Amino acid sequence: MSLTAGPDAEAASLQPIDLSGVDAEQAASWYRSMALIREFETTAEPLVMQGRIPGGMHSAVGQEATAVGVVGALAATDIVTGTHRSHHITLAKGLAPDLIMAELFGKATGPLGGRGGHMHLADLSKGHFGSNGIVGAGLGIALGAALAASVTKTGQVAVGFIGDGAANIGRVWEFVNLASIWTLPLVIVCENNLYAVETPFAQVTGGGDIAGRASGFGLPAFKVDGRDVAAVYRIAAAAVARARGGEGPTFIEALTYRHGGHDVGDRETYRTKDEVERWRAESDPVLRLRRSIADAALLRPAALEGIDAEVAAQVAAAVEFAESSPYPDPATVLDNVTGIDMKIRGNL
Amino acid sequence: MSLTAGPDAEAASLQPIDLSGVDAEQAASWYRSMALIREFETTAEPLVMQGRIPGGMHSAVGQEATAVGVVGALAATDIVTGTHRSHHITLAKGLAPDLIMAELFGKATGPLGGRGGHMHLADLSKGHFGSNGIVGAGLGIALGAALAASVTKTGQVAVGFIGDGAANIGRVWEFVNLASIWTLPLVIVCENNLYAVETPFAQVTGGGDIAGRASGFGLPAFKVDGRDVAAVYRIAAAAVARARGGEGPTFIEALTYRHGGHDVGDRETYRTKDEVERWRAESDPVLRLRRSIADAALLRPAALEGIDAEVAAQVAAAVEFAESSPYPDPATVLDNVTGIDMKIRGNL
Amino acid sequence: MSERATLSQAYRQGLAEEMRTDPRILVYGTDLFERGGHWGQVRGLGSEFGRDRVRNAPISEAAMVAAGVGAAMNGLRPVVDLNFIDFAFGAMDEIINQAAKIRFMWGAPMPLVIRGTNGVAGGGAQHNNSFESWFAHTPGLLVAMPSTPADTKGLIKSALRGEDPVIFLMHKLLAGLRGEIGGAEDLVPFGRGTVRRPGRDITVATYGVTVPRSIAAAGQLASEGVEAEVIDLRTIAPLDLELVEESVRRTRHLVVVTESQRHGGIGAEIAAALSESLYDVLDGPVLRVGAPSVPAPHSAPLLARATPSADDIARSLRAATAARVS
Amino acid sequence: MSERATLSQAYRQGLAEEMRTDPRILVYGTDLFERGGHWGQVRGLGSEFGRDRVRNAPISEAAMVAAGVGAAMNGLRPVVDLNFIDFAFGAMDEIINQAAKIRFMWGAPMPLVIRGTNGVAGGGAQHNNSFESWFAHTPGLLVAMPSTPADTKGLIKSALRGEDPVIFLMHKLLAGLRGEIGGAEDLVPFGRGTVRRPGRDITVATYGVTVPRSIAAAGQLASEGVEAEVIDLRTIAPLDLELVEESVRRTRHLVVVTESQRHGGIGAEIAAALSESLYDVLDGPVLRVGAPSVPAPHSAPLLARATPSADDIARSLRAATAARVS
Ligand SMILES: Cc1ncc(C[n+]2csc(CCOP(=O)(O)OP(=O)(O)O)c2C)c(N)n1
Ligand SMILES: Cc1ncc(C[n+]2csc(CCOP(=O)(O)OP(=O)(O)O)c2C)c(N)n1
Ligand SMILES: [Mg+2]
Ligand SMILES: [Mg+2]
Repeated sequence: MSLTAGPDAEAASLQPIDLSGVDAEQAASWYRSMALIREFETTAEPLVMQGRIPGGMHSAVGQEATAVGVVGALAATDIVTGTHRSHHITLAKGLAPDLIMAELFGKATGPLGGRGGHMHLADLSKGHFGSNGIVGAGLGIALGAALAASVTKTGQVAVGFIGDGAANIGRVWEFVNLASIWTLPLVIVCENNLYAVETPFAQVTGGGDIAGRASGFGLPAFKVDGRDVAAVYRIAAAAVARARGGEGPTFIEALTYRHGGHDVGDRETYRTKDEVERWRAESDPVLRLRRSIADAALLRPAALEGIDAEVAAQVAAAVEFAESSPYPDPATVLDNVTGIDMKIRGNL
Repeated sequence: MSLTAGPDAEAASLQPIDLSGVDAEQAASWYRSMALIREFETTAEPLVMQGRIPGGMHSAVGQEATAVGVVGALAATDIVTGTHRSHHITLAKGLAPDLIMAELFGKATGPLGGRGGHMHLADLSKGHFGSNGIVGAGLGIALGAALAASVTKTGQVAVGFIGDGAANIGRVWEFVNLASIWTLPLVIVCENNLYAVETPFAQVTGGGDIAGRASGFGLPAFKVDGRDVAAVYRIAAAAVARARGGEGPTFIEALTYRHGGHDVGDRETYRTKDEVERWRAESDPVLRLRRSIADAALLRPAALEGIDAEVAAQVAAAVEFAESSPYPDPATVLDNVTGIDMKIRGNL
Repeated sequence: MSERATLSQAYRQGLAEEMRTDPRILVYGTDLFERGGHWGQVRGLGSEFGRDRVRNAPISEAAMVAAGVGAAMNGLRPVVDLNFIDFAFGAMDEIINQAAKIRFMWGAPMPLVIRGTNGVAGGGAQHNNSFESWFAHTPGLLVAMPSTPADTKGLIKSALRGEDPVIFLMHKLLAGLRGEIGGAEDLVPFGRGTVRRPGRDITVATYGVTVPRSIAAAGQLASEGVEAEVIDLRTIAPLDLELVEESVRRTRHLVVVTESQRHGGIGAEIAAALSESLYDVLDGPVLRVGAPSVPAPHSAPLLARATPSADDIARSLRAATAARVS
Repeated sequence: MSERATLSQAYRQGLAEEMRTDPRILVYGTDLFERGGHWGQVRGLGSEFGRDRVRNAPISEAAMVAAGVGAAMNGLRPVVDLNFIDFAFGAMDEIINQAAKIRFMWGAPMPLVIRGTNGVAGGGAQHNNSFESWFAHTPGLLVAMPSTPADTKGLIKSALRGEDPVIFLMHKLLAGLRGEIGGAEDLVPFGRGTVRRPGRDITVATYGVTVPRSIAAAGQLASEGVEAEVIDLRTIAPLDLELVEESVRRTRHLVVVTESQRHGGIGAEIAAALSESLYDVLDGPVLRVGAPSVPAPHSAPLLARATPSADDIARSLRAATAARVS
């Protein structure tokens, strides 16, 4: 991570964020969480390129603030679900970087023993009900978690993350409608990063307004600057309070941008370098928070640098842990497909 | 049909419709078409109860005006698709009542030789691309027909009918979105008859505004009194002109009401007799048109009675035709599943 | 066993009994609360358990199943009633990519029941699919296909006490069939078939609506001096091949009967597995009876031709015994 | 045959040639126009044929397939490119209840191609389904599973000249495989398999990614003195059982190999059909090799264990020949 690489030319254009009402502890916690995500992603990507992590990866660099802002508004017992691009949510929800890294490597020490991998991270005990390889599907699981919370009155809130591409998956609107009419404690967060793989949002999304679509389903729908962690936090906190209060779901469209390609190896011919640079320069969410913390003197430079060093060490240790962990025993692949014996013959 | 059964008490409450600009020929054509639908449905229903028509039936009594108004705005080469409740659309599109009746009976003389039946009527040569047993699915076919019309520049317009229940099928919004972004010559007509089987529209439809939902997908969306054939015709004609002019799809929500149960045999415990009677008395679409024609002196009473007699004779002949037609040869069931031989063994 | 009930009533009773003792169970689908579903399969449960646990859903099959998946992960035992399993085509990702895989991927139990009618009756091609074989081929799913009221009750109870996603398939033509049903603790385990009719000469392995048809066919053969043993598999995932093998070791002949399309269905698995495991025992090839590979037509005579009947089964039994015994 | 190409290139060339001569063909899917699809399978077609005939679609699998169905009914020959066939779960009603049944119900041709990758590679459980057997069990669908560039080109051309809905399944691990391809009129018919490797001792019937693995296994056996004949079925609907029978009449032994889950798959149909038709010819039971009934795991060693390898096939060939020849 090059956050501490000295004065840079783009700094001038960086938009400050409003940290009023944010105390040092909160600021530090957000920054640590976002810096950890940035470090994790930038470390893992080359490992995918090198083939040390198999199966590809979708980096969340640029989208740290949505995860940290939203999950920051949740209790530990609340539930999140993600998409194919969910390392940020996973780390924000408190899954340990070394365990996630081991899972990416396909090692036995991953929370799923290597069965899940990058696109199917989960830890139900931590309220992480899965990232999901199928566009839109995670939201359906969050819907169900919210249904259970509502019926059994656990007081939990569920958050389902989707991307802008999911706005064109019909089932997503079924999920939104069901949450709406059943008044479920669900918060839908749409990370609109302007692209679905190579396809610009505006080219395929009739009306061009996802929150607008959502409001047609009878629930409050808002847009927020998804690269401003404080703004995301505030609107998420309001939505979470509403859900917890039994008033039903809220739809939040968070405008954001991914700094890297759709997945590792993407040649990014569909957008200009300029476009990417402008977004970075103006609204890199990690830099914006860091700068605004410094400007507001919430933390001292040394404290910020300390966090940078700590997350760097943490991620380095995670790689170390993952590399040195054993692979699962191949024979175990037959285990735990169902709770009862399926009496299948001829399994290799 | 008891349209000519003399003065009735409800007549006073019947809302007139605006027939300005409608000439006698047009009025007669609408009336004939709507009276035929009414007669067909009221004749077929008891045949289902008696088991002479197998497989159930969803009557369109009360919804005649949507079919006749919309299809009246189409050219013969234009395309329609329907739902499980589509006899009205099928008759309006010019399929002969005797052939449809034979199809309901499962006879070889039906347009599908008895393979389709009540829920799967179609005649591609007449631009009828199928009623459909799956809620929402017909609209998808209309979407595709519109795509073909657009690509090959045939000048055709496609109309997909759906019910209010289909507003909660996610795929419907995929269809609407694709038509919107591809600017296809599609008209979506949602017959909102306030119920999906027993379920009141408002209970399951977040926001309670289907046209409102539609407008979130970037296309013009309108509501119309679906029991006023002239109003339906006018808005459909505008939408069809727009589509044919290459300006893209339009969504029309037509407010209507089914006079009978969801299907033959429905005990209708979910709504009061009063509610049904009020709708009939105020806005029976056939009576409204008949009365308004008479009031405007567009046709003489004898002419209207003549039409009544003709459609009655036509439907009686249709039953006669269906009853006396042969069943298909059972062995033919194996034919024409695919264009090539599938080499399946052991077909009974 | 002393009470008598239809299949629909047996299902309802099994579900109601479990709902009384397990507050985690809820059921939802279109037109359930007042109407009790298309087959009356949950009639009366609305008033007993209230709107929280018996819910009317919009026509949103994907959302229903997805909500079931998430709710199961968060502590409930949802029963998603699709009325017709044909509508599961609209929820296939939720069933196959989510429900069936979550235990494997994430180690979590998935106590989710998806109920619907499967198989052929009137109404035409789109409401009369037979795709039990799809689910049986999918790792992670259990599939129940009861043919009697007792099994219906016993299997739904097992499903509701288990940890796995269950596709619970009932047959439109059996909904009104009456028979004895068991008590509150008479569970029928998944993966255990039963002999419906003992016989020494040939084995029939079947399930669901073709069980009574196979018994009728066996009756025809009895009058010709051939005693067929009819096995009702009851669940097709798991599949009780041991029971079939035990029988075929005695009869040395096997006919596999499915209502669904014969080609490429689960009947082929049974035939292939037994042809292999009992290669030295069988006195003739395993024969299969099933529907031809056509969609369900509307017209009655076409439909009859497209559906395996007792006569079709009897014909196959005769072929299997005649050709080889001599 | 002289030109060489990868499977992806062969597909593209076949499609492009047909698009040049038949203006009714169009292709759409996510990220097709510029990127040319996930496997480059339509790269360059955008600039050649323009945005009307090569379309980027939203992530709306149901709408894509539905539009294909309606467009086919109205005179086009659409190719819906789902990239991964796994996403067909979101369009299953459109495929099964609509596309597959329309000719039967309404008498209309349905020249619709749905292309995607099927089978297992990296990426975990949800992108690596093997469900060709579902489609093969469905009346009304054709299913292509080419293993060579020549067949890929020849089969897509046949698909585009036919009248039927075709599920065109390519394998992620074969996308880059090189081989000779045929010319503009070298069509490969549906329902005709081919012998990839002749042999006198045992027959292997397979398709898709397990064709090269079976050939490798046959190589192992050859060094042990056993000559296996490897048949590539090329399409599994229709299924060329005659070719397999002709071979087994000579070899008297059969192993059926599928990459997909062995249990309840199309391999069972082949085994069941041949166990019946060649009961008197076979010198031993038909054996089957296929994946165990588990979803695809992420971790490499688990994945290897869950996927049939050349070694697994060789082991089965040895078992089939050793046990019975003596
Ligand atoms: C149902 C489905 N269709 C297609 C895909 C392939 N796919 C994976 S990610 C992706 C783009 C998703 O875009 P978006 O929702 O905007 O999320 P982002 O990648 O921008 O985070 C696509 C098309 C999929 N995973 N699931
Ligand atoms: C996908 C699907 N789910 C459920 C059904 C069962 N079903 C048939 S008609 C119907 C109600 C449809 O209501 P609506 O769309 O309002 O049409 P209406 O019957 O009022 O004309 C339902 C639920 C179906 N046919 N298809
Ligand atoms: Mg995006
Ligand atoms: Mg309705």
